[in-house]
Amino acid sequence: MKLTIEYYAQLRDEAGCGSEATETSCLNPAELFAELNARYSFSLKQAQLRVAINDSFAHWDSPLNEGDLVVFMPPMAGG
Amino acid sequence: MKLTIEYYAQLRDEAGCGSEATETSCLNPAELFAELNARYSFSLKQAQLRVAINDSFAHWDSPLNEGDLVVFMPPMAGG
Amino acid sequence: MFALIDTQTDLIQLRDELTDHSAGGYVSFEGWVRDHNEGQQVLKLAYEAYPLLANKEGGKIVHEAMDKFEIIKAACVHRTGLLEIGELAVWVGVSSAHRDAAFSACRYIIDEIKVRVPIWKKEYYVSGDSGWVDCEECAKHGHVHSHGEHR
Amino acid sequence: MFALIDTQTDLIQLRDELTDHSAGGYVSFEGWVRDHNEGQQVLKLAYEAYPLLANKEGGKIVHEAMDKFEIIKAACVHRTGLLEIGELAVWVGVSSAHRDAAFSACRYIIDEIKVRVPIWKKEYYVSGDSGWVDCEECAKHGHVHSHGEHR
Repeated sequence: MKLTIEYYAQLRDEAGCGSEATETSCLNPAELFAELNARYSFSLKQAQLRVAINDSFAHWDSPLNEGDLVVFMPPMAGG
Repeated sequence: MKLTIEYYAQLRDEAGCGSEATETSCLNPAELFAELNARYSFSLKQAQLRVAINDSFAHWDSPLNEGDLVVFMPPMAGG
Repeated sequence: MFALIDTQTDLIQLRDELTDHSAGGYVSFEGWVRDHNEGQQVLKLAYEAYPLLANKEGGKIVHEAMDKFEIIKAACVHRTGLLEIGELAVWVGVSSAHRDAAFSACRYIIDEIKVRVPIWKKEYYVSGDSGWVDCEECAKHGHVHSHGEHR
Repeated sequence: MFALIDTQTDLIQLRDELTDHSAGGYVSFEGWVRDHNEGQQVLKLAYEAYPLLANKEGGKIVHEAMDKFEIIKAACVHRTGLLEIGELAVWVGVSSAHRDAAFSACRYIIDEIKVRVPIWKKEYYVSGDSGWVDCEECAKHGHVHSHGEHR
């Protein structure tokens, strides 16, 4: 399954890119993050992050579908 | 003893003037208000008012002195 | 800083005087003349102050806020004279390092101003009546309004 | 109304959009870039947003405030990009008939914006370091800052 992944803030710095296309068999964002974390060794744990699928907040066990945009977000720090 | 008395808001309307000079033997603002109330029949009771002597808040039993400026104030309604 | 003013004022200038490089939060309150009060349609209103004591007590309240809360700067201005619907009656501004103190101090100042500063408000109603408005606290405690006047 | 903006904005215009003849109170909050954070001297900072979701979640928060409190109008704008000390980072404005609701709603909006809207802040320090700032709640709970970067 093909997905697009976007990173913000320190995750973007650590992945070295703001966006990438990936081919994966992961069933949900939790599995996907573990797969990416093995590659990038992110400084933040899954418990500190939030995830969005197609521009809506999603759960770590939400199903992933072909063509989804998945975004991993560090703790919000606006204001 | 000569005093100057000032009125604001509905007290001014009821006294028909913003300021008046008076000659009185009253010892404190409470007595003075009773004396003036006998003349003007104010719609507000002493308990609803505050009093100032010489531009500072005063007590109803504060002593009055020759030449004092006494101001009776309806409930504050700023803001 | 507390001041009575008798014309509309430049809100940005008031705000800019509270800026500070160590300030991270700014809270302001504005009281506007609204078109109704306790069921009556309001046309306009007039504020009357006892200027010397109002300035003294208003300044005292702002200083109390500086003492009670971790704030950087605070100020308040209050209009007097005749005001139309929508006009600014009172402005309070507070800057602080963290927002919690600015919110608390701003609220403190406006609450105290309303009950302690010798300023009175006369409302002119669409009905043709007019009347001096009792203070908030008195109204809450059920005292009677003195709406007896007719123009 | 919630909007991301990438330049300084006209505060009076934002305020004027919240006026209403039935409004008697107006509360605004401004977040300013301050020159220090957790003991470090800050030179400037950059806000980065996930625009689509930030606008969606910001708008949702403003609507929640309209539902929860007796207010008339509410709005919030948040800056993105590079900001200097003293610049406006976030603005919240609320108008209401009575001040209590405006204070509560303004506080609600800024509190929720800070923890729910996908916006991140990178601070550039006088020391030459820079770092992404953890959210307030995380900082409170003692999580470690990731101040590892050097320019």
